[in-house]
Amino acid sequence: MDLRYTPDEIAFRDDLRKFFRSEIPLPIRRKVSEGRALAREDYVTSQRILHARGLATPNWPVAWGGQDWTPVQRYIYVEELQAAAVPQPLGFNVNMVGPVIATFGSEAQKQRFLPATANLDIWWAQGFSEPGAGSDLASLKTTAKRDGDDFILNGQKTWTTLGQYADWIFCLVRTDATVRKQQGISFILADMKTPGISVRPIITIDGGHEVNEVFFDDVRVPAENLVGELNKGWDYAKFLLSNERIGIARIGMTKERLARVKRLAQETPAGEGMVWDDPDFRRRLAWSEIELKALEITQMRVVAAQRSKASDKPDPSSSILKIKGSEIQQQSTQLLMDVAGPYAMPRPDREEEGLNLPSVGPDWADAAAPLFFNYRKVSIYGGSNEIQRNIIAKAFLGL
Amino acid sequence: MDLRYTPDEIAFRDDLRKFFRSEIPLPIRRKVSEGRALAREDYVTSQRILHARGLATPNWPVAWGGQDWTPVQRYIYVEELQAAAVPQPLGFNVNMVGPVIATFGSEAQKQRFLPATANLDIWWAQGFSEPGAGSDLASLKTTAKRDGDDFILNGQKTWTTLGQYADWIFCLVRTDATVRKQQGISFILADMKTPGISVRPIITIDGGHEVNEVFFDDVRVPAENLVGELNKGWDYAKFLLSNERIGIARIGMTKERLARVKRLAQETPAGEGMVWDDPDFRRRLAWSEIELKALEITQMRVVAAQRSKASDKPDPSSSILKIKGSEIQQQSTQLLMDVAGPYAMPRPDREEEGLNLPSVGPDWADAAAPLFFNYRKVSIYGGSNEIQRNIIAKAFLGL
Amino acid sequence: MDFDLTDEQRMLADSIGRLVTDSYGDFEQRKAYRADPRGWSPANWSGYAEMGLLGLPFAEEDGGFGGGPVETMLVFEAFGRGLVVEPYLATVVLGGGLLKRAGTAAQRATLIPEIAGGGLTLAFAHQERQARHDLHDVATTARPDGTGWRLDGAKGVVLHGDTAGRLIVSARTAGARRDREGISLFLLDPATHGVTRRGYATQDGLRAAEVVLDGVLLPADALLGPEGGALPLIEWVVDEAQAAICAEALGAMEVLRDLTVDYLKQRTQFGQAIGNFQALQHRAADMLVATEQARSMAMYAAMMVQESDASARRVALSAAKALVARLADQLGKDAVQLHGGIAMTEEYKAGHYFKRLAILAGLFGDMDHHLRVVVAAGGLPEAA
Amino acid sequence: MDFDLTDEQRMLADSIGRLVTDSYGDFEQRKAYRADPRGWSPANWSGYAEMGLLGLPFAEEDGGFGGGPVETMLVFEAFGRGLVVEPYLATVVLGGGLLKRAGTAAQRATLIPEIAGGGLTLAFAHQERQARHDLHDVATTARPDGTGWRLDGAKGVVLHGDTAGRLIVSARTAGARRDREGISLFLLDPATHGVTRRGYATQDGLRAAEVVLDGVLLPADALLGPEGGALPLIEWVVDEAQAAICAEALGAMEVLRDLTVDYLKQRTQFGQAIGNFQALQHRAADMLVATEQARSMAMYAAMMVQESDASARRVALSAAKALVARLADQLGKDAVQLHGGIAMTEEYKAGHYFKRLAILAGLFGDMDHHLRVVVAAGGLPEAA
Repeated sequence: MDLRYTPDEIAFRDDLRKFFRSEIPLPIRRKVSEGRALAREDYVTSQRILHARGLATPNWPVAWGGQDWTPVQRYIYVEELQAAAVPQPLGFNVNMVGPVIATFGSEAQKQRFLPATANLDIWWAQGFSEPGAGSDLASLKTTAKRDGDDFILNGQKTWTTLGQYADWIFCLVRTDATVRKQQGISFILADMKTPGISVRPIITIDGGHEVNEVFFDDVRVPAENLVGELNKGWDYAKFLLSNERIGIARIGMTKERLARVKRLAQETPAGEGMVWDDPDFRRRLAWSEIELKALEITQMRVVAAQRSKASDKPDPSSSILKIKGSEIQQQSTQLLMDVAGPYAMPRPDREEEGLNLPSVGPDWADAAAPLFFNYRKVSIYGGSNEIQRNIIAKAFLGL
Repeated sequence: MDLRYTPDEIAFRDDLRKFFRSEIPLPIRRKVSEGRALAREDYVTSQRILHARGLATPNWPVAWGGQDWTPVQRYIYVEELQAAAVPQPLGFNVNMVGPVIATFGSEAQKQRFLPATANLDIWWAQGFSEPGAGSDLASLKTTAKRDGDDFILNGQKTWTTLGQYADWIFCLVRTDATVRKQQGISFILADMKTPGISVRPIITIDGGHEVNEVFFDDVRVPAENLVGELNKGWDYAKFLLSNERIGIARIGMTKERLARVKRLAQETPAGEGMVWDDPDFRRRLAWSEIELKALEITQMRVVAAQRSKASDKPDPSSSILKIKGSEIQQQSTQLLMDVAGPYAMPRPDREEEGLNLPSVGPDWADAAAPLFFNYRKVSIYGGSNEIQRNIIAKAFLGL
Repeated sequence: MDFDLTDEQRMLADSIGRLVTDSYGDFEQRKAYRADPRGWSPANWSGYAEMGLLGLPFAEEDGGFGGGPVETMLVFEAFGRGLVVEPYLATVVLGGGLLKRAGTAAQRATLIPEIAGGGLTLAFAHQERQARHDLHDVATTARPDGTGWRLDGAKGVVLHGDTAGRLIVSARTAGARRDREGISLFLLDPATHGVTRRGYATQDGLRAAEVVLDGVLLPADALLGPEGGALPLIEWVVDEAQAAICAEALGAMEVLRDLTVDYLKQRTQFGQAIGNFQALQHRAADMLVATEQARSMAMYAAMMVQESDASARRVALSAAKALVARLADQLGKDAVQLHGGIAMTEEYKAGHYFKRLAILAGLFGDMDHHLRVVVAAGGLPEAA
Repeated sequence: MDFDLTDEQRMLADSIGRLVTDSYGDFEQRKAYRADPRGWSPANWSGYAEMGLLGLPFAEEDGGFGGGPVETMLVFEAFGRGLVVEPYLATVVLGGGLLKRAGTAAQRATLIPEIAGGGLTLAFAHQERQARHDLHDVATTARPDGTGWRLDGAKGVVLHGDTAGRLIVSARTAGARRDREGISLFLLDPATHGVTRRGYATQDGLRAAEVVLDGVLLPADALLGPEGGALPLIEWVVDEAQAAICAEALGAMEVLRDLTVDYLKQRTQFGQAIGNFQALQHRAADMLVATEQARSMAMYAAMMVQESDASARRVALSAAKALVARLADQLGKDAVQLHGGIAMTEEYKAGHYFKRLAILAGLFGDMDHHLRVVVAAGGLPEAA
């Protein structure tokens, strides 16, 4: 038992660390670090630089651009990516639809979609959630009816993250309403330019446009866009959602944020000294660091268990990583807002004011409250923390 | 709206304060303050002193020794009693069986029992809880079968507080098993000396003997000991349990304890200075004080609402007082244990060691951990805090 | 001991409640008010004037209605329920509180009727960037200049400072930056040469401004109150603002609790109302406990703000603020969590209550700050 | 990066697990061990010796087995599961840890085989009443006396000090009460004239003693380790004890969690198993999360206690202890609450786990103390 990396792992880490920090443009990484929204081009630029080095889709099959890494290497990759504030390669592409197509898609689908997906030539959106379904995903109502060589889609998806940038969308749709709800679902791909698809932005409480509603109104999709077998979509969705346990807790990102919070606290005046001199603030920061350290080791144990192939039986680790990871992420945004203090309040409308004005407070402070507001989502999405506790209680404690 | 007492209320308070502190023996009050178990004689002595001044049963009908006080006066009485660390008059006598007999009992029962109950000539135990019933009190199984002029009782009661001292016990028993569980229950009195009643102590984790199991094995009780009507016992129990909202949160007692914790922290060395110099300790103590202040005002609002007779509709205040009151009581025992520090550990067996040895640590410290352990009960008994949250959610929020 | 409202107070509460329901009952109305260049509604402001709210805490001889902290509590609880955006705290509580206590008879006679009539709003420009929550930390200077004063410095996050008709500015006429002595107040017209204001929206949908004072020349009679001795007054008025904030947070918490409970009843998942799930029921129950504790603390704040012993008053108000901030923070977060995604949207009300509560919790000092005040004092003041 | 046990470690864990199950599987056994005048079981102690546990951390050349912190972690997790009452922490971790590092070859050659064989137990008499959690706060004095030493002072809550065959006592040979320099260690036989011990049970069912040293005369070779320079060694050994405590708490937490989950399945109320109630399910889920976090911190403690940078080591161990204390405290309280009354009884196991956790949480410094260490250091040490 040893916390330390092997010399090979250290070399691997140092290579990545250097690459991320030297090759991904600093303005993009600064936005990530400050928790500001990225432009479409920021994602594309970053992912293409990664992809050119084989670093965009390491978890894919080697034949399609993946890397034959050990679990520890994958772990190091995610941690270093986050610690360097590099935008994660678009999850919808590399962790979701890519692996599904690579595993269950036809050869034609692989040829057509995988290279473009890896390079972010195609931007994918995820069409899973629906209004009224929420945590009960399988109760979805969007239908796909076979009509000759096509399916005709009708319904509505929601919480479609970055759907405003999407070229294509992968959807769960109901293709058989007569069977148990999980058994009548298929996994289908649609070009966002298809007539009948419309996107309506959802503005969130932080003022950002990150999610959307997507409406399907008699949308005609070729039957060849069905992935895998008809009515097997729920299995593919489960495959996809269980695909990437590492990174769910965003430990590298939170570490980076806590280090930044510490730095800003040391620079932000408060009365006689700096915010950092406030023992209550430091106590809360210390708790976050300590809890994060415990979670990091919990995550490393999951990684180690994957390596030792003892991981076939279900274990509660995803739920634990999700619950604690989201809690600590939220604490980190709270701490940042506390450092900003009164200057967490201004929310200047740059459009109205004129974009050339300097920031009202410290140049990072206006992003603090929006980030805090925005991060309430992390304990809601991807299976709320209440759902995670249900899973632990039922699946692992047998209650 | 005014936090202050009227001059009359101040005079009333000062009278009580002086009486409690001058008339109730200091050794008894010190035991209460330190959270140590009282001997039977301590309760009897204290209650008889109170009763001689009409202060043991103020909430009884005036004809039977009660006081015609305003709700504010009753509130002051309870607060001052607790603040002076006077043992509460035995609740089973004065808040439970006494008011039930006074309200629902026969004239003969009143004559026979009320004066002796007020003066603690009869010590009552409560026979409600049963093993297996817990928070679902109405599922009780002890039976009383009519046999000529008697009832024959069979079954078991548990958590019978101070039952080892009891002369009589008032019981809820099942007299009709064919109807809905609440409708077949009767309220009956039994002399503890009746053949077939046996008492087994339950030693609790603090090492104390506070509760008991009471077994009924063909216990023959005269039918005249039935209180009120047959099968109406559940109504009397509800009357009894709702009888005394004031005091449920034990605010006066917790105030007294927090003041004591503060004093001890100022006297207990810790490194360079005293425990009191530790800002983390003081922060936790301050939170308890602040939460207690809020709860005190919540309780005063309940008192005020009683006075203004606007209290006929059910309100969630008992549940709120129970939840927050128990939480703050538990915090206060935690703080006391923290002051004791390493000297919370010793638990000398005085019997084995010889009773004349001085205490191992500071003379109050050996009581700190037992009190902390013992007080886990306050969020369990009298309807656990989970039950209280159910009540709030269902009865008041309509969930 | 008396926790009843007088009949007049009850009528006042009813009237304000109706007024706020009329003007803020439909959440779209609030969006429209915010879209006004001022960031608030002049029509609502006139309504407040007509009801007498704008003159409420001023003495009758000055043209007010002689209301006290209980009346202010009732106003703010209602304002919290509506998430009212008008500059009442800035104008009536902060600006008005300073003016009524420090103003000369002439100043009061000129300005209070104007405020009460709705024609004049105020803002209190005190906060400085380095000071954070320390009210005595003032670097802005006021130096004698001829027969008058010359002010230099910068003030930040001045609530409703962008639209105020007059600013009350704190500046140091003596002493060093963190001295308790030497702070004075000045009443000035923001159109005065050398005053620059930059207004902006705040995260909770209200407005504030940065104010720069660059060689601002003021006449001698711009001084408001005693030269160099303004701090106790500032502390008192900020305590009154804290009491108001506690009441406003209470109102917002109650609405957010009720929104959440309603949502739990209506929203179905896994074939049933999610309000059937016990874990959610218990958190809703905790929201009720929290609002009752917050109500008690808002009442405590209203009663203790009248306490004559300033240090006892300050500790009590800090205790109230610390607990209300903690309760508001937890309730706001729980409300969003129990709603799920819908509360994350700008369209729906709940998120706005959450944001307002988050900002109120930190206004004039966050929970940590106020708890430290209580700790430093060794605990709560003893009851009288 | 490696989180696997070696085959030897796995075998060790299995053997200890079996041993503890055999000797502590029936809770009545523990009561019997406690009833022994020693407060623990000599038979169990022999069993530990036979399995090699008593020589585990000592070097092979000294007669031990060369085990490290991971082996100690495995022992203590098992001991935590059984609520073992024998003086292993006092003898092997504390006493043994000091002896193996500070002992002369002669001291080691005499004593370690005796310890490993089960014939000798030790206790570390260090804590003083005024010191609370500060390891450098030592008032007991050791003054040169002829060719030897004279010790005066009082030591408190000496774990298993009542039955120890030898005491290791800290005393000041130079400096003032709170100096870091000037602390020395002495090895002594408790039968020495001037040593008074008063043994007693502790709240968690183990034993400790007050030790008074009144003009205790010791030969020169009673000095253990460098004169005046013992503090770094004491800190190191106490850190090792903290790592052991973290593992013991983990074991106790896991059993208490499982007891609680079983109880939720068996206990019926309102016509169903109470484990069907979602609010209770969620708290049980939180207990699982807590034990996993505690396991991670116990491993962190075991790995960081080997860290060569003493200040990084101390901060890491304080971090581990602070979190484990917090988790143990919450889990213990929740377990009692979810059980209800039954967990309040002396007869049933759960309450004893709760009490042991409460005591472990405060041993060698409580949560506040250790968090302050982390805060003072500015946070956790960076990973290598």
